Amino acid sequence: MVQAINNALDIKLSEDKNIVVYGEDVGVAGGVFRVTEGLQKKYGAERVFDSPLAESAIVGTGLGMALAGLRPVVEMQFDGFSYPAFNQIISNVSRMHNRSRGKFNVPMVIRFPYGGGINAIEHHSESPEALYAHIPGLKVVVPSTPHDAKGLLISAIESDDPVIFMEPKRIYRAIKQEVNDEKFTIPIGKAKILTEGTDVTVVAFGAMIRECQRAMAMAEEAGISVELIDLRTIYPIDKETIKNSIQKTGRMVVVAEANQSFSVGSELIAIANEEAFLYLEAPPKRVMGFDTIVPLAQGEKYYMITPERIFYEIEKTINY
Amino acid sequence: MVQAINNALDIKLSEDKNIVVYGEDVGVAGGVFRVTEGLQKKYGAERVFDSPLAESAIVGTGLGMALAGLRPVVEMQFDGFSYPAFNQIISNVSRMHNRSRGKFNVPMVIRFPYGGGINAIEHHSESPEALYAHIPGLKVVVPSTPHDAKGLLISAIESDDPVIFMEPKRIYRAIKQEVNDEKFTIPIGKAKILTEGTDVTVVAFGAMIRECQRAMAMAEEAGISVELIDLRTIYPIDKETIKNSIQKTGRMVVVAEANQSFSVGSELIAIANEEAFLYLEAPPKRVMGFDTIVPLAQGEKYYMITPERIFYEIEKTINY
Amino acid sequence: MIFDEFNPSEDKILRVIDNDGEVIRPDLIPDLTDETVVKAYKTMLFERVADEMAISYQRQGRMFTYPSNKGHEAIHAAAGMIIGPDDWLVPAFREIGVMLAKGVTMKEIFLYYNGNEHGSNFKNAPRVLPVNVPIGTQLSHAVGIGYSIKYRKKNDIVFTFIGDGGTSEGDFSESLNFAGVWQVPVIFTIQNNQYAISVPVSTQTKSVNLAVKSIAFGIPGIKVDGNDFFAMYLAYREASEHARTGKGAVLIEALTYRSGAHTTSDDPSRYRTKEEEERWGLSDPMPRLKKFMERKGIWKEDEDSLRDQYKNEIDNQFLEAENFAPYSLDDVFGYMYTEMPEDLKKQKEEYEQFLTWKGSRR
Amino acid sequence: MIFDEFNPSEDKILRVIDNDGEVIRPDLIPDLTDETVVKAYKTMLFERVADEMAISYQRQGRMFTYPSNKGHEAIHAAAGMIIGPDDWLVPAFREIGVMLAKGVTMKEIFLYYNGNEHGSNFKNAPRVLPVNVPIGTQLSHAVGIGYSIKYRKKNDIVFTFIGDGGTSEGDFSESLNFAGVWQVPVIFTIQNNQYAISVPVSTQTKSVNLAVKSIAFGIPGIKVDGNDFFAMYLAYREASEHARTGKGAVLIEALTYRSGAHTTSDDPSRYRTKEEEERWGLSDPMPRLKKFMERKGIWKEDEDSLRDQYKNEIDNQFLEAENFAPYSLDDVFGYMYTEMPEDLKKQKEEYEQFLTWKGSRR
Ligand SMILES: Cc1ncc(C[n+]2csc(CCOP(=O)(O)OP(=O)(O)O)c2C)c(N)n1
Ligand SMILES: Cc1ncc(C[n+]2csc(CCOP(=O)(O)OP(=O)(O)O)c2C)c(N)n1
Ligand SMILES: [Mg+2]
Ligand SMILES: [Mg+2]
Repeated sequence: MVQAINNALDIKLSEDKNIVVYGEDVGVAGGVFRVTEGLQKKYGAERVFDSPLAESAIVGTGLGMALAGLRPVVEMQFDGFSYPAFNQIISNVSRMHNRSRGKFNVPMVIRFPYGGGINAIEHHSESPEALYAHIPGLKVVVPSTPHDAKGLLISAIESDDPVIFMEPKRIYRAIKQEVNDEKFTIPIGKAKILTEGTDVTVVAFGAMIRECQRAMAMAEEAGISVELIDLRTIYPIDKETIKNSIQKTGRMVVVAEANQSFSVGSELIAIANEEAFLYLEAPPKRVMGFDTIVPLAQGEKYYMITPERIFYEIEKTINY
Repeated sequence: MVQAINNALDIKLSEDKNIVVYGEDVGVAGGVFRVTEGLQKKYGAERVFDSPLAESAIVGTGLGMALAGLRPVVEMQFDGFSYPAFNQIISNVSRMHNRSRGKFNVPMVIRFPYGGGINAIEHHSESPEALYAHIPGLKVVVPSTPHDAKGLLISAIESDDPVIFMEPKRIYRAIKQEVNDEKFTIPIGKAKILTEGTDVTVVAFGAMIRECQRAMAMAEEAGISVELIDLRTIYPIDKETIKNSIQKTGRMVVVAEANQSFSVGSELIAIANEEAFLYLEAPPKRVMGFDTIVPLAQGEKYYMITPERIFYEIEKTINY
Repeated sequence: MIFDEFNPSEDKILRVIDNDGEVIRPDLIPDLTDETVVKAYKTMLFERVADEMAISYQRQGRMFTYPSNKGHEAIHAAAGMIIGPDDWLVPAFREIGVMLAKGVTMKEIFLYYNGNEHGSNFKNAPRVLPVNVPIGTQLSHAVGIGYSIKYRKKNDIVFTFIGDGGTSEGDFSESLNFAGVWQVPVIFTIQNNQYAISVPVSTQTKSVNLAVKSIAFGIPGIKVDGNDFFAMYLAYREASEHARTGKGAVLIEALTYRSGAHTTSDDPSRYRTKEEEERWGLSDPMPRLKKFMERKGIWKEDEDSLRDQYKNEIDNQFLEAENFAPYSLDDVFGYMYTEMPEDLKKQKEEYEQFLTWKGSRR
Repeated sequence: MIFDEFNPSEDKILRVIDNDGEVIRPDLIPDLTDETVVKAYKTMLFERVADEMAISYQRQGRMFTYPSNKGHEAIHAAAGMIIGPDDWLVPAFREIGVMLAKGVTMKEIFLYYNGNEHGSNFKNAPRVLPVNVPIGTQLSHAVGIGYSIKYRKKNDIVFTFIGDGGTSEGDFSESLNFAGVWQVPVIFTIQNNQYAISVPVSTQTKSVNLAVKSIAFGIPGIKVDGNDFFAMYLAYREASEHARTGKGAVLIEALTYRSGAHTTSDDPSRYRTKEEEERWGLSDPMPRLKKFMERKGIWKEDEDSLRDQYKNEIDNQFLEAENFAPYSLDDVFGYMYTEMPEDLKKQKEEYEQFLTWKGSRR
């Protein structure tokens, strides 16, 4: 996935002089996960560069650039370090278009690796998608495969609205996939049905897709037909796809790493009720992170969601 | 309500030397809403004081004080200006107890006025309860009456865990109520059934309670029996009370000002499903703010939730 | 460079005329034509009249909360004379004079304080950002714009403003630090009007002054008498030369006084004395420049009739704002994204349905 | 006061011995007994050995990512000698030596980097905060603690640390500014080790040095050779006197070099040269102090056997950390609040139920 993201940046940098890429360690070193490797060499230090260590200013300057016609792609080094920029994001980035009555667009991407499962210390395992999805004016995108990462990132960079682009760091290098070298895009705002099924709808995104697929293998053995939906975009959320699926299966299980309360899982249950109430045969279920801080490495075995746990909850939902 | 909050601070300041109260304009001027009026005079500028204009440091220093045995009550001047402190809140305030394995407590209150309806400019009408409720390690409290504001604030100050205390500025002076001058507390984590009813459960909090009560008058006329629940605490949310009520009425309408997606309303619908699925006779409904930025004064007539709109949705839920 | 002579470390202040309009540094008086000076005074007068009228509209209940600009006119007039048509303005919220200079209209300003976002869509001022309310956050926008200018090898510059209180915010330091490292053409002005609402600058910081904070970011800084039009003009002229020639950012502390209340909702008598207000009143930028012109015999206008003329003009602008198209539901939903997502369309439709409802069961 | 002589505006640096351990400012050499100096060296040696072992445990796959402290020992030893039992330590994450001086154990440090929060509950060091990861946010905690000390009229002080990169964060400036205004007993140390991961300090700021940033906050600042134990000791002694006697905060920039990688996950060869590393190697604080002692003839120990002794001790600590009680579900849920909310109890119960499940349908 790292390579696919790098390739997406490469394609856009070569195509559009207005694109600049910066953040902490993204220039000379090519990023702590090597996502921007080689890009400074190729495009020069005016277009791909290291900034001082200050997330609020990274995002705030990015907004300024966007207002002046550039298309910045900024990196927050980790999920937990997007928070110093939270005020800029919620107070300005998401609002400038509306505040100026459309006089200014904000074509800007804020990318960061997210999620747990890499034995990291505190603040390096966060899944803040609900925080950003709750903010009106943003788009929030999470890819689950190298292919999607590339297509969605290109769409994000081409979007005239600000996009929060969350990269599942756990599968940065774990999933091998041949990705077409050419330019292609994947639309923001559309979920993808990965597998069709009839008994239960499983909605997930990012690194959890892989875990869901493993759980599906178990479910299949148990004779349960799962429809697996990769949300791809958290906001604007694709209610249509979710609705159609639940109307077909009557059941939903949401799988996500984030703290479960006041989360994307909560929203999906609300959507299930609003869009498919009469079809529901069992309460939609969240298989999500506890409402605790993501534990340090030793505790992740409890916190991180396993295929077993997903299967267990699928089964419970089926047997409701 | 302003007076009741002032009184709560007064009582605690006089009772406990470890309490300090500070923030922007809270000292000499007594707060932009006069909530802290007279307290600096009474308790001195070491205990009630103006800080420099920097929310992150206000909260961060408060955390430091709490770790060293004080019990700070800090003010963010408005909802929208709590965001510069977001990183301190999510990364440290909410985590220090867990991070230190209970070695350090964080007895600290972060208060701010919230909500719309006062014809304010941008950033002065925000309802960020979902953002804070999603953060593990915090308690989030919202009073709806002067009496509750006093009792809940005293509990918040006495809590050994950090509390986000959101004050409905729209009714700071709108609701008149005699409040007992003595010290009393109201437990955090317990909702209150304001009116018992049988047809539909309405869950709300803060300034929306008054609007719900007005809607209830209409509902009564229409022969609908509403059970009105004041959440009082957003987290830890009182699932028991909600569950019991929905199991009785079979219907729920959530009323809140915040942007509706990924919100407290979403969570309440999830709770309704998890706790009372088989009792639900209609899809639980959110009557909440649009997923837009709260408009400037002229647009608030659309954005702010009226009793009519609440009644309209209650009726629709009843007729489902 | 003037920045070298007036070293903020030594707490020097750049001042050209005194409170009586007498020239105290003849070597520094900018060579402006008499007409230009008179014109500067008139723009200041216009701003002051506009400010008085805004307050009065607010008092009449025809406008919402408004933050007075009274006392800041010299800063604004000077900046307004230096800022070019292709330069950018990134305001805080107390720079009406500079906004007007860039082509923003009083109608737009009134519309904004009347509670309508259309007041921030400055039709004749493409390079002016909307008023920025979250203190300090605007400065990094200015730096980003500065970067884009540098990136494109243009020689436009960016003017941005902040208050004394705002210097305490982390965003202030981050932005100036970025500006130093990136060497971008941004002129930062601190309007040090002594107060952040009720909090005096002595509670904001223990640095000897605010200009000296520039040292922390490796950019030039200067403390200027912000009530002295000539001093401000000189500072801006030099700053602009510096920035326009690729030498990077500068920080100007303009020492002034917020003569009015923080906003129309504020009551300064709660936290400051009449004596203090009177003392600062002596250096009010307007009588000061007027006295200068009178000494020089170049002031020949009738201020009262000018005032009347401005009042008229401003009132027309206000009426236009008052008669602006009524706020519509589209105004709530229509500008959230460049294209409205399905979800918002649906929320809007549902609300429209509600609007057609007559209360069936009643 | 030493802070006056070494004015950071003039980019002076406090240095007492040179790289060869020769005294270059005899007037400034602190009057420490020979034993004390030897002891200081030994604590530095202990820290270095611990660091080497940590890296080797990590390489063996017995520990997770670890940030090396190599090169920072003189700063830590000096701070460790001045910090008193009732003083507070608010660390960033590269101050192991100071933590040890305050009573934190290597076992706890290993436990933390082994991925267990119990490693942050320092049993013998009540006034040491856990390692702070979000850069810069720890400084305001130190200021708040300083306020509480002042409020209670105690004369304890607070030591807090940040890196060169961290000075760019808004929290850095906000905190130092508050410290200036509140005049609290806090010693801020910037460990300027030249890099923030891969980013050199020249990309962080254009200020002439980092100590000079103190001017922006009205507190004394000094740039010190952080590889010179005596210079650091002197700076801390004066800073501590200053803070302890109610004169408020000070800022110390300790110039050093991160001799190792940023963490065990980092590869510095991607962004810096061998030559640079070798050049800085010449001022490594340990041979430097050793040479001083040898010149003076006060070094009589056998370093190899000391190393062995320390290795043994450290390995025992590591084994204790490795054999710490296995991480339990209670460790996930049990410390979120002072009392566990119902909701968390239920989440825990449900998970426990899942753990008992054997996969019924399979
Ligand atoms: C982040 C943030 N915190 C608080 C406020 C509320 N507020 C509005 S103006 C103001 C004082 C600003 O003082 P100063 O920077 O000196 O500017 P002035 O009003 O004097 O022009 C405050 C605290 C805000 N707008 N933004
Ligand atoms: C707010 C925040 N942003 C980014 C990071 C990731 N990060 C960890 S250490 C580091 C560099 C810190 O450099 P410096 O302050 O010089 O300290 P050093 O590591 O050199 O001791 C970065 C960027 C972080 N921990 N916190
Ligand atoms: Mg001010
Ligand atoms: Mg460093």
